[in-house]
Amino acid sequence: MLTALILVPAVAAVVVMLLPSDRKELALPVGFALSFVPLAIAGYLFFEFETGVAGYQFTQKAVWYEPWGISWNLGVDGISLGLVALSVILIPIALAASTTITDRTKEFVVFTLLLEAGLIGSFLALDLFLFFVFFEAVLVPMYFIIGIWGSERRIYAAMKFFIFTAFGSAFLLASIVALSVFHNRQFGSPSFDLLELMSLDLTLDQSRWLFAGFGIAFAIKVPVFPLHTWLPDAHVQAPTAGSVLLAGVMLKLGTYGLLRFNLNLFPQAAVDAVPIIAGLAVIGIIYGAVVAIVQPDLKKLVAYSSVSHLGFIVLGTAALTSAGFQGAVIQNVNHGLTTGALFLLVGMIYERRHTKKIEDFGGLAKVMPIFAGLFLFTAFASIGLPGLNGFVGEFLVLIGSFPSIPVFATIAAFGVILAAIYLLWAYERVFTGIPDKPENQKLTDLNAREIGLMVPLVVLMLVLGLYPKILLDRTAASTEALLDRVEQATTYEVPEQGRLADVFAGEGDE
Amino acid sequence: MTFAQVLTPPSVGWIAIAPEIVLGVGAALILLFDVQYKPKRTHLGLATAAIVATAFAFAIVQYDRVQTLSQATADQAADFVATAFPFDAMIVLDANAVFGRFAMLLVTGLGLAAGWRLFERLGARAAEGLALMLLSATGFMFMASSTHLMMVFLGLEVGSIALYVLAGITRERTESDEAAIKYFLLGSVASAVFIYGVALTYAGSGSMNLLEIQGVLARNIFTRPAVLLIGIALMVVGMGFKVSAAPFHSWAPDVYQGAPGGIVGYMAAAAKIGGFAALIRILFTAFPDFISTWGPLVAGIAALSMLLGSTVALVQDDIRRMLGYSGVAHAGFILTGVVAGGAGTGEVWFYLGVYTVQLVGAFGVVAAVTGAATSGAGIDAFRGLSKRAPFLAATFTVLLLGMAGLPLTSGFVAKFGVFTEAWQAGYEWLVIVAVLASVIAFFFYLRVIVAMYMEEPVDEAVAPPGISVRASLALASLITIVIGIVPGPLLSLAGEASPL
Amino acid sequence: MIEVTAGWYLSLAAVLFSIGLLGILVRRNALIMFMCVELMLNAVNLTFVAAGRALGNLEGQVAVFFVLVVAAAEVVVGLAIIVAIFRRRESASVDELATLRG
Amino acid sequence: MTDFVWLVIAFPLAGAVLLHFLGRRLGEPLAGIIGTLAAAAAFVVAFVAALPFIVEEGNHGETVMLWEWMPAIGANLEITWDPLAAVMALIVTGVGSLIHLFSVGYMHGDERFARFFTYLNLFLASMLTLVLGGNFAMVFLGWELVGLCSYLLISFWYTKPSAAAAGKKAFVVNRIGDFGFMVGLMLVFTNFGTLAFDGIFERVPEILDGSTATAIGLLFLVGAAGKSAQIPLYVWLPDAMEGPTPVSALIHAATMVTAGVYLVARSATIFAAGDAGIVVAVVGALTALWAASIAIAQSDIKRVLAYSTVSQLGYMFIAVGLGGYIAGIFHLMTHAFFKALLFLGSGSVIHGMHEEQDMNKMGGLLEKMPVTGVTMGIATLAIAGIPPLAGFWSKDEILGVAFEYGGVGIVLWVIGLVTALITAFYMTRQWFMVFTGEPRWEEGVDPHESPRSMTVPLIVLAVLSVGAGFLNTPFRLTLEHFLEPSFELVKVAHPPEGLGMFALLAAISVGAGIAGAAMAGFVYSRPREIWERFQGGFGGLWEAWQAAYRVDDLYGATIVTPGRKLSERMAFDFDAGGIDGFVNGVGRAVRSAGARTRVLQTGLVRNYGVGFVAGLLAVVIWLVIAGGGV
Repeated sequence: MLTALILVPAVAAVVVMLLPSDRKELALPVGFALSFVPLAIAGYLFFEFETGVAGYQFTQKAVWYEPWGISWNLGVDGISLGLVALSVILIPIALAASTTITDRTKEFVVFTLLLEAGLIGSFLALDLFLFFVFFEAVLVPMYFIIGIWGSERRIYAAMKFFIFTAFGSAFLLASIVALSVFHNRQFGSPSFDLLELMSLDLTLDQSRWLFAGFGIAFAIKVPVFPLHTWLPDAHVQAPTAGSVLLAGVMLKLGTYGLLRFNLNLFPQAAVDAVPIIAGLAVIGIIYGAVVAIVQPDLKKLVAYSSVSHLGFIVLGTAALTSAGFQGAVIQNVNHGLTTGALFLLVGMIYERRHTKKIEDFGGLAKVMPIFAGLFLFTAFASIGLPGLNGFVGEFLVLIGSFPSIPVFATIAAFGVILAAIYLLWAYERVFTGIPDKPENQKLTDLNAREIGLMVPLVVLMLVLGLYPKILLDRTAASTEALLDRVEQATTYEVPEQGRLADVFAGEGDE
Repeated sequence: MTFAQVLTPPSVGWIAIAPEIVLGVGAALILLFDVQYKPKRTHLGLATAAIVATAFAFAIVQYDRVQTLSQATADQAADFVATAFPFDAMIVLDANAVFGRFAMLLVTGLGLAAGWRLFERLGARAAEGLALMLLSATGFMFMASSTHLMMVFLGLEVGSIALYVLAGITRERTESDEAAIKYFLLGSVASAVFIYGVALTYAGSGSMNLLEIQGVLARNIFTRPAVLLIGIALMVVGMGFKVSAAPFHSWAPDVYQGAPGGIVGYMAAAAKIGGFAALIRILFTAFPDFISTWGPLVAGIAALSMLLGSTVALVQDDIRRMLGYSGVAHAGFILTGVVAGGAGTGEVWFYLGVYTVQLVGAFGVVAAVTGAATSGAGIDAFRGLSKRAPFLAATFTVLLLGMAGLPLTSGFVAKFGVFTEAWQAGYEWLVIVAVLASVIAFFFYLRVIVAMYMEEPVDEAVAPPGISVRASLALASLITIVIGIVPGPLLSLAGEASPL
Repeated sequence: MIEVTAGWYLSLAAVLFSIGLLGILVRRNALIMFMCVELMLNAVNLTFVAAGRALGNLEGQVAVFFVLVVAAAEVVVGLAIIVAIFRRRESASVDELATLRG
Repeated sequence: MTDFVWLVIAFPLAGAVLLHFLGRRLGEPLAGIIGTLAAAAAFVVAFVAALPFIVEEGNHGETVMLWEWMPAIGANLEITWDPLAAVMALIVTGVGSLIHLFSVGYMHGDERFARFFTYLNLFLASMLTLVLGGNFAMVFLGWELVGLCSYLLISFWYTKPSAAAAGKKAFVVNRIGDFGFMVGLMLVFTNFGTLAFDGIFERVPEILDGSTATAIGLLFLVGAAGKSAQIPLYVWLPDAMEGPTPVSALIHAATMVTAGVYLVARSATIFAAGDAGIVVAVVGALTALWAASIAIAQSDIKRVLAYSTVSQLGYMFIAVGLGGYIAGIFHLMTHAFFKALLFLGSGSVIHGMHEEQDMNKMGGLLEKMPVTGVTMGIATLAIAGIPPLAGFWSKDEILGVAFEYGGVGIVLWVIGLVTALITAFYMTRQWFMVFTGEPRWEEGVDPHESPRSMTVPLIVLAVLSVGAGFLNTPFRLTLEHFLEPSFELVKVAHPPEGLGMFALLAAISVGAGIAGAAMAGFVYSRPREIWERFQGGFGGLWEAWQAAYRVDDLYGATIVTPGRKLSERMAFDFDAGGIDGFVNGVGRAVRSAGARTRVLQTGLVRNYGVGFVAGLLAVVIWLVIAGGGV
């Protein structure tokens, strides 16, 4: 099942590649149609997923190369489930949003589908070698997407994106190598199996170094301040679909990695590093927001807002409490939806006006009321308005991190003010007032296709905002297990209110 | 001992050098045939391919023999020694040697196909070129299959001298003969250094047979092994030159750039295979007990090669020079596996195998784009290649990504293997250097991809590559991807290839 | 009376080798440089002979023949290349060969 | 029993959804009618659901679970239906329905007529979520949603840049308050492990120590100050007058801005456990006086009311801060009536005067708009605290509570009195400026009375402004008994016992009110020159009031401008130059290292030889030394 989830997009990519080259116009519809297969599979997974089970489900394991101890080892748990779902949802949307790509359409669809396979693979891999393979492999399609279909400085941005991220992966690679060597020394055979590696007996120094190695890779991917500067460039230059997938899913590899690997593998080091991680997360939250306020380019603004929002996820991870973890996990999904939607919207206006500069707009609400409404809705979801999805994650993170790291949580809460400032100020400048520029007066509102793109996102934002249980139920057991792992392997004691066991025990009114 | 006995060679031995014989005799036949009948060049090419294929078939037979030998029981010990060490133990028939032949023959076949256009251009000299190619392959294969230092030297010289000539075979081009003379002068100095190292080793240990040296060293404790150490140092330097490890790399970029485009891939790959085959056999078989001495040395060379190769490749505007420097870096990566000693043989061979295939393929693309008989290949010629020649651009991309070591290519598995071995051997710092160097390396590989896919095309049309070129490039790319996804079989095969 | 042991020969060989190596570095005529290589090879031969004699085994002596043959082969190829260069440029100075660089 | 209470929220929500998708098609006035009906339906449901509290003494109400939201932190969508919630719900839906009705007339002809009702209905739903929420998270949900609606409605006429800016300002300033609220919630969660009321209020004594309770209280105060426009966060409310007048009436007078008061009352147990209450009261008192003084000199009809609202909210804060929760809620209720009336009245005036808001250009409107004039007059008397109108009873109760508190309370009582005097002054001033004297209308303006749909709500509200006070007189404490179950856990502060004391205090405050009103009446019933002479008598003070003490400029100079500067510095210097510069610098450094090393490759064989030999020597020496060769 999980194997199929990875292979189907890959096969779909091959199918699209094999389409006759004189029928260029077929690529996009075919790719779009095929991208529903993984969506269906993931949907099945999502609803078949057993809540309340902490371990990995739907696991599949096939030996890849025995002497190295590598295997095709897949599984999904509450932490990765949402991300898989997010990926399969955003891919069709990203494809459908790319009708304006007329140059080398086929390649574009192929790369997008390959990207999907890679992303899903990263989230499902339980073997570190396999994880790294996917983790690094996704760079290539994204590199091409930015580099070929981006705007003016696309090459610079693509290069920076690739090299910067690869720089982080280098440390990840070295650390993975080290882990397998340690396993070899302790148990006589190398292994990359996450579960087996968790039983390694590492000295504190070792685990700190390895934590740092993993940490840098993921921190760059997230990105955590001060390793974030590739992100604005990449986003600004990337085509709409690229931005959507980059912000929506790809950045989550970093936050996911922190949760999945850093905490599981090096719990003591993680506990010791909490002030550093939380500190950087909080700096990111505030810094990203402050910098976002004055950005003259809409996409850049959204990009910096990502830096800020992802800080919350990292903070939730560093909180080492149930609510914090849950918040982090669900915020992963939420941020993907809202920021993905924002990038889609910016893309729609860019296609009409060929500019993303805030100052070029003004009074758009008058000429494009539907667009304005959707933008405002999404902006509020991003600001963290309760009732919409953004709130649930951020609130859980804040509430969850207060018991363990109150100072950081308090400063982070400040970020919610700034979020309102930068998004609403941008909204004010773009949409309100009278449309006095002649180019803006002729703009047409969204067409049915564009509205159709937004509808699923809007619906999900509402559903996850009001009924996050659908996700929370599935994550709870896994986050609890993670917390158990951290608590048992370290000197760390979860603060009294950091657990939610009793809340779940009292749950009976279903 | 009667005269007859002396004349009768040990009957078991021939199979151990059958591929070399096939290639050597084949080379001679091609020359003779050409003189006598002036056949079509296509026929010559097919004949050469057939020779290589025959040699490959013998190598497979050898592999089978080695398999049987490895299961030999104690009472077959005498038989085993006779079979495994024919020719008075000058030659060894082991998995290491066989794997070296596989790699060498594969590279020769690919190189022949990918550079075919060069042989067409050479006109009357095509047969010479082909014969030289076969001869150099013979020499380098001997380097892999001998346990005697003198034999190694002979192999080295047979291979190298043939390469000197090949580098200058398009003598009407000034770059070509400049490359040849540089290669020749520096190469012969390196050979002299190597053989001096052999002499000193002989002086220090009393033998030139690697197994005997190992035995001597194991039985005796040297209080002042200076002569022996200098000998080892000189041999390492000599081989370091062949594999273009820094600081003995300076010939490589110049020769890669100046030599005829059609053959340079083969030249680079063959020298690497020969050099590494001999290096690991010398170090692992004769001096495993000195690993704590030569290990750090090799590590130092590796680190220097990786850093220097990557950084200087960064600023190259000529693809062939860039590949030259990247070759320096790759020498460093492979040496990263060498520091692990015998345990790392499999990973080193794996790396060598996949890298040389990529190398030949990459140079094949370069030759297809900028011409097989030319020197140099400015990056401008690659602008917008994806639109002008999508197939070439796609294969080049795969090969470059493979060299860069991106996952799902063989290059990644190879890097992963040597890194693991180095870490296992305690060279953590070297692994860190290596991963950082590979990040730098990403940059210049990607730069080519940028030119091909993201920049506006230049007007020059690219002549559609011939069938042999396309086949070889497709094969090289396919190998890169398939091995990247299913590395197991090749890894196991390489894993068996530790020297006896 | 100083006894001339193998060490002396080895040292002489080392000196010869070094002279050859130095020659490579300081001479610019390709032909002379090539002769320096020959000198180095002869130093090697001396080492082999001396070592073989000291060790009392024939291998060293035999090795010399191989080295000589190889040297001869190198001469053939080397001279051919040098002649080709000379024909084109009317000079055998390697300092004029620097189109390939960087 | 009251399971159906979710309908209170559901009706307006359904209305909002319906109008959102079909509003344009329904058109005017159908969309408005549907919106009004949704509000009225909610009122009816609320009323029915509140009946048990009236019938049964001491009914605590119950918590109705809707569905799970964030169970990890005890935050589900659940309704706490108790007397306090019921009172709030009734006020919100009652006043809300009237204002909906009023809007049908007021928004006549607006091209986004239906959209307006969508937002109004959404607001009602949100506000009801706030007051009915059974846990702090749900309160916060409503809290933010009303902020959203406020934003949407203030900038309803978004093509006016000032309206758009005002909406944003309101939201952002509110967010500052929310920050405090949120941190307070974190502290609550850290101590209680849940945000559900059921798990908090009863356990306050056993869990919270005094200082934590104070801290939570103060943080809640920050939130409340934001929402209820108290010092120092009140600056958004006057600007919020950019919105349509019914919005000002509903959101910025009657309901949303009282959320802070509601929050303090709801969290009474927490405030009772610490010392934050007195801070609340002091902030309230200062705000009351401060805003009242600004209101004196305003000439915009709505701004007067805006500052008046700020001031009256300060009153409520005094009450709830000192523990007079019932007094606070009582004033909240009466204020909702008369302030809504005042706003609607002013809306009616503005409507009749063709969108004119400057009182200097009004005058003599009583004849033209008798209903508006009379009803506004009633409201003015009510807010001035003239017995037996509603304002008298509730304001007096608050002053009584302050007086009874003693100590600081006496100071607050004095401030309250002064404020009462000022309030009477500026409200009377307003009435006279608008409705009496010579017409000072601009040319072409032809004032007319508003249509029936607008005057009916005015009349209803006028009746309520007169009668609502009797709900809780010292003679008959109906409201108090009704609310008591909600405040069982705390000791509610009361005015001094005994009718004598009541009469004394009442006399003083009524005296103050009459004095203020009389003074204003004396000046402003006369021609304009007299006013100006009177105003000139205050000198610079009057100008300071007129300019609202220039607080906006102060904030601009100390926070907004430096903040923007900082942001620019960070974005363009530090981020683009510093961090990214460093990143690119690393790239350049590697490149230049390559370029430098490249020079070594001279192309000269002999140089290569040197490199080779150097390497050779290095290798030999290293190996010999490392191997112990010498």
